[in-house]
Amino acid sequence: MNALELHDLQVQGPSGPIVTRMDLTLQPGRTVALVGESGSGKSMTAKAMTGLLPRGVTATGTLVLGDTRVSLADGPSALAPLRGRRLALLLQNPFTSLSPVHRCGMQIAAALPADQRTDTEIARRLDEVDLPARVAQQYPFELSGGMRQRVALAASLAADPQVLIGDEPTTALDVTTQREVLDLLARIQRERSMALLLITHDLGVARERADRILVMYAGRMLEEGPGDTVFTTPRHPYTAGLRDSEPPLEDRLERLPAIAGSVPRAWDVPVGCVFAPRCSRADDHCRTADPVLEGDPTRRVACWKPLADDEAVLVPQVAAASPDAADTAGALVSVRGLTRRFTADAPPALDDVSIVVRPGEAVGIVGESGSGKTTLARCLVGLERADTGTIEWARATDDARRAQIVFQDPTSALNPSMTIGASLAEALRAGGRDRDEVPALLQLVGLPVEYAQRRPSGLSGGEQQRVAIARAIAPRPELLICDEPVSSLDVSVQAQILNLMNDLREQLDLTVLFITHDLAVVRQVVHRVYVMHRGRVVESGVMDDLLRAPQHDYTRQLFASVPGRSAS
Amino acid sequence: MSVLARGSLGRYVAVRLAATLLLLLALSFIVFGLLHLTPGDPARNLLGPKNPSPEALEAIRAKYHLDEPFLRQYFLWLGNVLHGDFGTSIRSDVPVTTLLAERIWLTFQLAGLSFAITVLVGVPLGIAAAWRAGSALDRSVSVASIVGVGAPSYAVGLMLLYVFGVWLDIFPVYGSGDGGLDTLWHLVLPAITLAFGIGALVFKLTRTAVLGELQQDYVAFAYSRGLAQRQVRGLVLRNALIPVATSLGLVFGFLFGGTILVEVTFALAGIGNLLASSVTFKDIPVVQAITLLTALVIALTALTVDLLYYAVDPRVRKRGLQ
Amino acid sequence: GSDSDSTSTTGGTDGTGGSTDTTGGSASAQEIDVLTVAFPSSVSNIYPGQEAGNFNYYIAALVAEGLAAPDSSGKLVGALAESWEQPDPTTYVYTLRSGVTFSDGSPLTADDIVYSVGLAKDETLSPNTAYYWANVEGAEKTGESQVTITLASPDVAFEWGPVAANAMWVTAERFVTATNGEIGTPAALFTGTGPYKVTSFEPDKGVELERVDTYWGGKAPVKTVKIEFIPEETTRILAREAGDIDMAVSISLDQEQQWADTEATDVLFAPDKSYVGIDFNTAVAPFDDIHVRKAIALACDRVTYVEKLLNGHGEVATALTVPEQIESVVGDAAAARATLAPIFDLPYDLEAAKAELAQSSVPEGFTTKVGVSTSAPQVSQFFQALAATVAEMGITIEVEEMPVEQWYDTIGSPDWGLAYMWYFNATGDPAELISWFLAEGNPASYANEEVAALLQQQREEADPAKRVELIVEAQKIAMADVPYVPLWWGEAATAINDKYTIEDFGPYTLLSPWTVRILTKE
Amino acid sequence: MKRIPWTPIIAGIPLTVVGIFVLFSGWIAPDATQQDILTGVTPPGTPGHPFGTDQLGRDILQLAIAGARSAVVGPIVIAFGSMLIGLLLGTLAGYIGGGLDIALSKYADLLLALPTTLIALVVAGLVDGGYWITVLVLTVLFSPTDIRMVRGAVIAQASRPYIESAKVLRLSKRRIMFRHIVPNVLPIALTTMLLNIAFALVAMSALSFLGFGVGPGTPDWGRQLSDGRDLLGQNWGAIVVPGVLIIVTAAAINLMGDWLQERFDARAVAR
Ligand SMILES: Nc1ncnc2c1ncn2[C@@H]1O[C@H](COP(=O)(O)OP(=O)(O)OP(=O)(O)O)[C@@H](O)[C@H]1O
Ligand SMILES: Nc1ncnc2c1ncn2[C@@H]1O[C@H](COP(=O)(O)OP(=O)(O)OP(=O)(O)O)[C@@H](O)[C@H]1O
Ligand SMILES: [Mg+2]
Ligand SMILES: [Mg+2]
Repeated sequence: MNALELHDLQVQGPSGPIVTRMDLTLQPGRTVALVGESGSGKSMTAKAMTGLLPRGVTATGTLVLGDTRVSLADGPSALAPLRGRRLALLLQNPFTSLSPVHRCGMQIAAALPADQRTDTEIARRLDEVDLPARVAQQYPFELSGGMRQRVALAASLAADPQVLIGDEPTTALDVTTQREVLDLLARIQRERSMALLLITHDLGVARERADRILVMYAGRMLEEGPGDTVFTTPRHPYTAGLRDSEPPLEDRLERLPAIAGSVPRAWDVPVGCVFAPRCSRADDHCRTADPVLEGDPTRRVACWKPLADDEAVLVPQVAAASPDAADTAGALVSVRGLTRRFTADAPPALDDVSIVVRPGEAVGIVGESGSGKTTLARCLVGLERADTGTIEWARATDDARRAQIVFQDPTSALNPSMTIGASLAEALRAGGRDRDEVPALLQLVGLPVEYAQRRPSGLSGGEQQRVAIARAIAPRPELLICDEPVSSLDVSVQAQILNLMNDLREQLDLTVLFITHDLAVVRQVVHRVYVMHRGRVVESGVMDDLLRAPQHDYTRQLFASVPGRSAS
Repeated sequence: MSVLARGSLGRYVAVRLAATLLLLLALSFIVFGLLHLTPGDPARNLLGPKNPSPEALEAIRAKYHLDEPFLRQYFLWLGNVLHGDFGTSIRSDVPVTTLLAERIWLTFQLAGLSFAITVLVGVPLGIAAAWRAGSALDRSVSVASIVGVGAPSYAVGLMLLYVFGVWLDIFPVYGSGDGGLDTLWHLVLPAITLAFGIGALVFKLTRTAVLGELQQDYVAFAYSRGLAQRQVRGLVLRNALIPVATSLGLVFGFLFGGTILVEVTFALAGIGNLLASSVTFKDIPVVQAITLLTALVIALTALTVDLLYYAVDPRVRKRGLQ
Repeated sequence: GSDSDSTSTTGGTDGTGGSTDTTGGSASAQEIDVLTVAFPSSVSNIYPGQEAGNFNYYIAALVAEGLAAPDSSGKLVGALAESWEQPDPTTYVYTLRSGVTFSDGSPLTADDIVYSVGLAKDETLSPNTAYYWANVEGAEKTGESQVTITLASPDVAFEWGPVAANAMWVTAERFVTATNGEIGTPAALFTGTGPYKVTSFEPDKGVELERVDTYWGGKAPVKTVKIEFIPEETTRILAREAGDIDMAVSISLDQEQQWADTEATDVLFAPDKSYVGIDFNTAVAPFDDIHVRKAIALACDRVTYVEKLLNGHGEVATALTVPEQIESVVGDAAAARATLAPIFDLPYDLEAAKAELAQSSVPEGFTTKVGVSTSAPQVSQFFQALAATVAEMGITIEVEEMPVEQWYDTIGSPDWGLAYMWYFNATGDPAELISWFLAEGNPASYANEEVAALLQQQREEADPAKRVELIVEAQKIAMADVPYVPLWWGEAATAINDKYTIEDFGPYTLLSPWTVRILTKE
Repeated sequence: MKRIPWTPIIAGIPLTVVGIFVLFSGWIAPDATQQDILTGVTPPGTPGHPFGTDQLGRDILQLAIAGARSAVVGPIVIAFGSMLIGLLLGTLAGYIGGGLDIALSKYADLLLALPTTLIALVVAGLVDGGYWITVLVLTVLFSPTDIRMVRGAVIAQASRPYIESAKVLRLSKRRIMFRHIVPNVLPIALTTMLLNIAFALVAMSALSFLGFGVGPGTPDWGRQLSDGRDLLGQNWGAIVVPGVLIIVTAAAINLMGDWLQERFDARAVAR
């Protein structure tokens, strides 16, 4: 018997349909992954299933939870009694999903059965998600993203739901934590034979964790199949495209084969196959007739010209070597003995950190959440003052062209009251450039030009992040600092952005300080890396060497936990 | 580390109180100056529209040092104040302290009661309305609040008087009763009158704040975890309280300083009433005392607000109050 | 009240003020437990010697007395003094009434009178009455129950000095010293020989008085008098509507109709001996030009103002002296008005006004301002109406409203060529106002030897009838120069629970122990 | 299929009417100040005077129409002025912080501490009252509320990433404040402003009530209302007409305010 069935879900937004003809089935103890690019309607699907759609967005369809059957048209109230115990939702953005003024412990306890709201229980729950008991007394703003998300996970598990919907639950987490969290999820799933709907853009995660995978695009389901075969032998060209965009850890590709173009808005999708405009195989029939999802229950695809097995194999063009080490001239910026301590009780965020970035170089900083990466970045751009240590710049004048930063959290990184165009124009002017580069800039980051007139609130996460990147590169800074720039993006966008990074480096001989937790990603961009752990730099060196022979055992652990290749 | 250590709460409060004292000093000088600039002569006012005899005028001026030069008058006054003597009312020949004693208390009760009404009605209604945004309740209360802001307080007062004082004959029509509960009873209508406009404002602010919080992700997340309405409300209110609390601080100051109309309408012997007449009479000692008192109350409420901020917002607590 | 109720009929400037029109039916003095009376504004000191204003007079009248007191016709009769004579123009010998006691039971002595004279004369303790006693040398005890007061120069008006309605309230030194020099304050209160004693006084709140059963004049019908201060007129009406008050003094004439329509309420009218008129500062251009003054005077349609702005409650004034001040001398109300009529008589005549202006120094007109107390709405309306009338003559009058205290400053000030006076005569002395308005230092800065001489004469003229002639003569001469334009003599209206009425309610009622006159209707 | 925005329509009608009064009172109510003392007070329904006349025989309705200007223009100026002050000083205090912040909030405290009557009276005494003086005084006295509101909102905005990005772009403090922060605190400022218009309307009529309003003879609702109190018995129109006008206008302004506010991002308001 199924834990959850969703039939013919339609989500209607104020300006048109957001999700169309969606159905899915979850079995107890099983994991279904829902993958798709940003704006494809994953979150809306999740919100619809939990009756948490934002104002002005409505849903129709039927939800069957065990023995209860709910018509989504009846509105949120119908689902209220089911939330928590029957199904829970873990949201995408750990930065906003916890109340800023309540202690984490309290927020976890709230969902616990009244009789269990004890410190020991809370401590146990925190321990379950590998957090120290002290976190119960801390406030979310004191924690780094990863820590917050684990608090959130503990909170959503508090009422022991039968079905858990994770909306990109590990997006903000670094690999080691991600693996831990996913393992944790899997364990809990087993213990409670809980069904898990895992919304993610990380194909590695999907492939590794899911029994079944659903591929969504522009509010439609394009392909459904077993976790192990969907990506090895994709039927839908889009699925294949996604797989190919995914960066490999082993080698550095000349160029990631990203899917061209960008996602159509869910409501102005073309007639015929929604993917046709971006599809290399599309013909007139594809552009006129809308294919329906068909095939045997285990393997369904919505395509007029599905791929045959032989067409589906991946042929990567491996690059000669990693990007040439830059001329070892004077450093663009050199950091010495940087230390920053926020609270007397907690360990320092930065502990005697020294790094050097030379012109033209792409330097990576990898490390788990809370290791001080963001703090370091903030110190570099002057948003944070270090307690001790020095930062020396080659560029004397401290202006917009010295360094720019792309933040981790796209949703609040843009001025809500300014149009995208205005934000970009401003950034351009800050770098002494001309405002009519705005359209070019938008295209550069793979956004339709019309977006110049939009405001951030109308964009999905990924779209917002592209704008943020566009703004950062607008002044053509000597150093571009990217703090987890792709951690909330889906693969095809990620691929585009990584390609973009490399393009930008060549075109503008841009120097990049690339902060991420994703080794595969950093692999594609950088030449050297620094590995940070608990605010210290534990290891550094050329990427290839490091991959071949990691010295520090934390580094080894890091590599081991990259998703996609099972921990064996 | 001592109470007055840098960044400590104790030090903060100490600094604020010191600043308040300076404020009062400045204020006292300004008011004293302004009063001097206004036309009119207290001695003359004492005699009324009669043929004033120079001797009498002289005698009065001498009695209240009105014949001294301006600065000297001010410092005479200041000196006495520092010795706890606020002088004697020119108009009634009564020591200012005794004159103010029970009036302050009355005005304080009035402001307090109407503050209570404002908060106990405005805030819960604001919450309820935001919670059921667009509901009949929301619509009706919003309309009421909209009218409330616009209604001139004396018009409201007289209307209430007519309805509750005369028609229904529930509440007394005028005066402040004879102490204790009776006084509170007498103050109900005035307090409502006073609370009317500002209550509407508080309602709107609360509604806005709560609505804003309800849009936040953490609310959706809380619901998704199956939290009860009550619990979610708990989360939201704590967050919404922060902007609301600041406004409430202002509200009390506003009420305390704005009782004049109501006191006149309801014939209440409060400081508002006294101030209005003393200002025109140029009864300098009284005006000074009331002004400083009002200023003090307002400054203290402002301080309380900041402390409240400190109490409810951990981010502020982390940063520490500057 | 019912429409049949004659008191609610407004209008009728028949000038026969003083006659109280109350509802018919017999009434008698019956025991009234509590009488609640609402005053329209607070007093801050119940001793009138300390603070100006009318309402503390009304309160003091219940508590303390003078040597003499006016009867209902305004004639002075004995109060604490049984009788008095005047051996020579500057000497007054008062023989005290026997068996008078203070409210604490202690007997009244001649020394108390002597002290009280000193008190009334003291500039700091009695700034408000001192001026009246400036001409008094002193008082001495000239017998067990006899006090002699001597003046510096003859002044027949002095008789009105030792009167509670005006400038003397008899108390005893021990009461004042007991409250270390304070008088009339909430703490000190005020002790006299009157029919009531003050039990509590809270400024802006009210006064409570208890009957003194040992009062020499007999037991008053009202046991407890509660006086409440209610500044907002509508609130006062509502308070009456709700039955919270029995009586309201000096009600707003504008709201007279509402009062009359109020449940179980009568409205009593009586002249209040008030004078309202324009003052020109004859030292200030253009008002130094008699033609200008005449022009404005002629533009005043006084009959209409009284009719419309006062709803007929008041009468067109023809002199600075009010009829009630000569009534007792010339016989009756009608005679009094006849005597005063010729003094100032410039009927409304716009053409004549224009003619006057044409001859003046400013034939094209001019711009001036006038300061009006916010407490005198009718005056403000008067000036607005006047402004509208004279506008077509090219004269612009800007009416500025201001707190009453600022208005005081406009009186006789060189900055305000055009001003007005609203004067409440305290006494029945026909020379009360002219001894300010025609004497030296008058607000109009008007000087005229002839007038001055007549003023001096009347001060010494012992025969009342002759004195009135002198006073009328002086005003005739002065008013020919139009330094002032008498507008109207006012009426006061009092609202009262129609269970009760006030025995021959007149101009002097509230200045004498008025609660004694409260009767209950059958 | 767009919904008809009823709110602005409902609020708009009275505001338009008042607007017309303000602009064209000269034509609509030519003899507003025309006295006719012989007529004196007449009740509503008198021929030629739908709402009767006052003591001086002036037509209540025309007087009210002519009174719109001084009743409405002043409050708008007050609210707008104090909002500008609030935006400027509040933003400076909230963003620059430090000594400036302390100085400004002390200044706000000082203003808040001054009893309005005192100031109103003193100024009235000094400069012979005068409408615009009163407006000026009220503007200054209203500003502290705006300053504090804005300051709070600014502090909330200042720590958000988009501001940090702006800092990294090394934009001038001025630009960050007025191009980035101010637009995001504008909703709360505008809400306060609209409420302030209503408050100022009432405040000015209250000053008339205490005798510190426009001079007599000048048409003004507040003035008319307080004069009308005495006429309640003879002509209820005298108090009802200006009273209703004040209430309805204030209400309409607020309604409009709410509607606009909803059109702004509610989130920005709450933060
Ligand atoms: N509050 C909203 N009102 C109306 N439309 C919205 C709203 N939020 C999102 N949308 C639209 O709905 C579509 C689907 O959004 P959704 O958040 O489900 O995408 P997603 O698959 O979750 O993307 P991401 O991977 O970035 O989370 C997007 O095109 C977005 O523009
Ligand atoms: N404003 C702050 N107040 C207190 N502690 C802070 C603050 N900002 C960061 N920290 C602490 O500093 C440490 C490092 O934080 P930082 O954000 O630099 O880590 P990170 O490597 O960026 O983590 P993530 O990969 O999750 O972004 C964390 O333990 C965090 O708790
Ligand atoms: Mg999503
Ligand atoms: Mg980080």
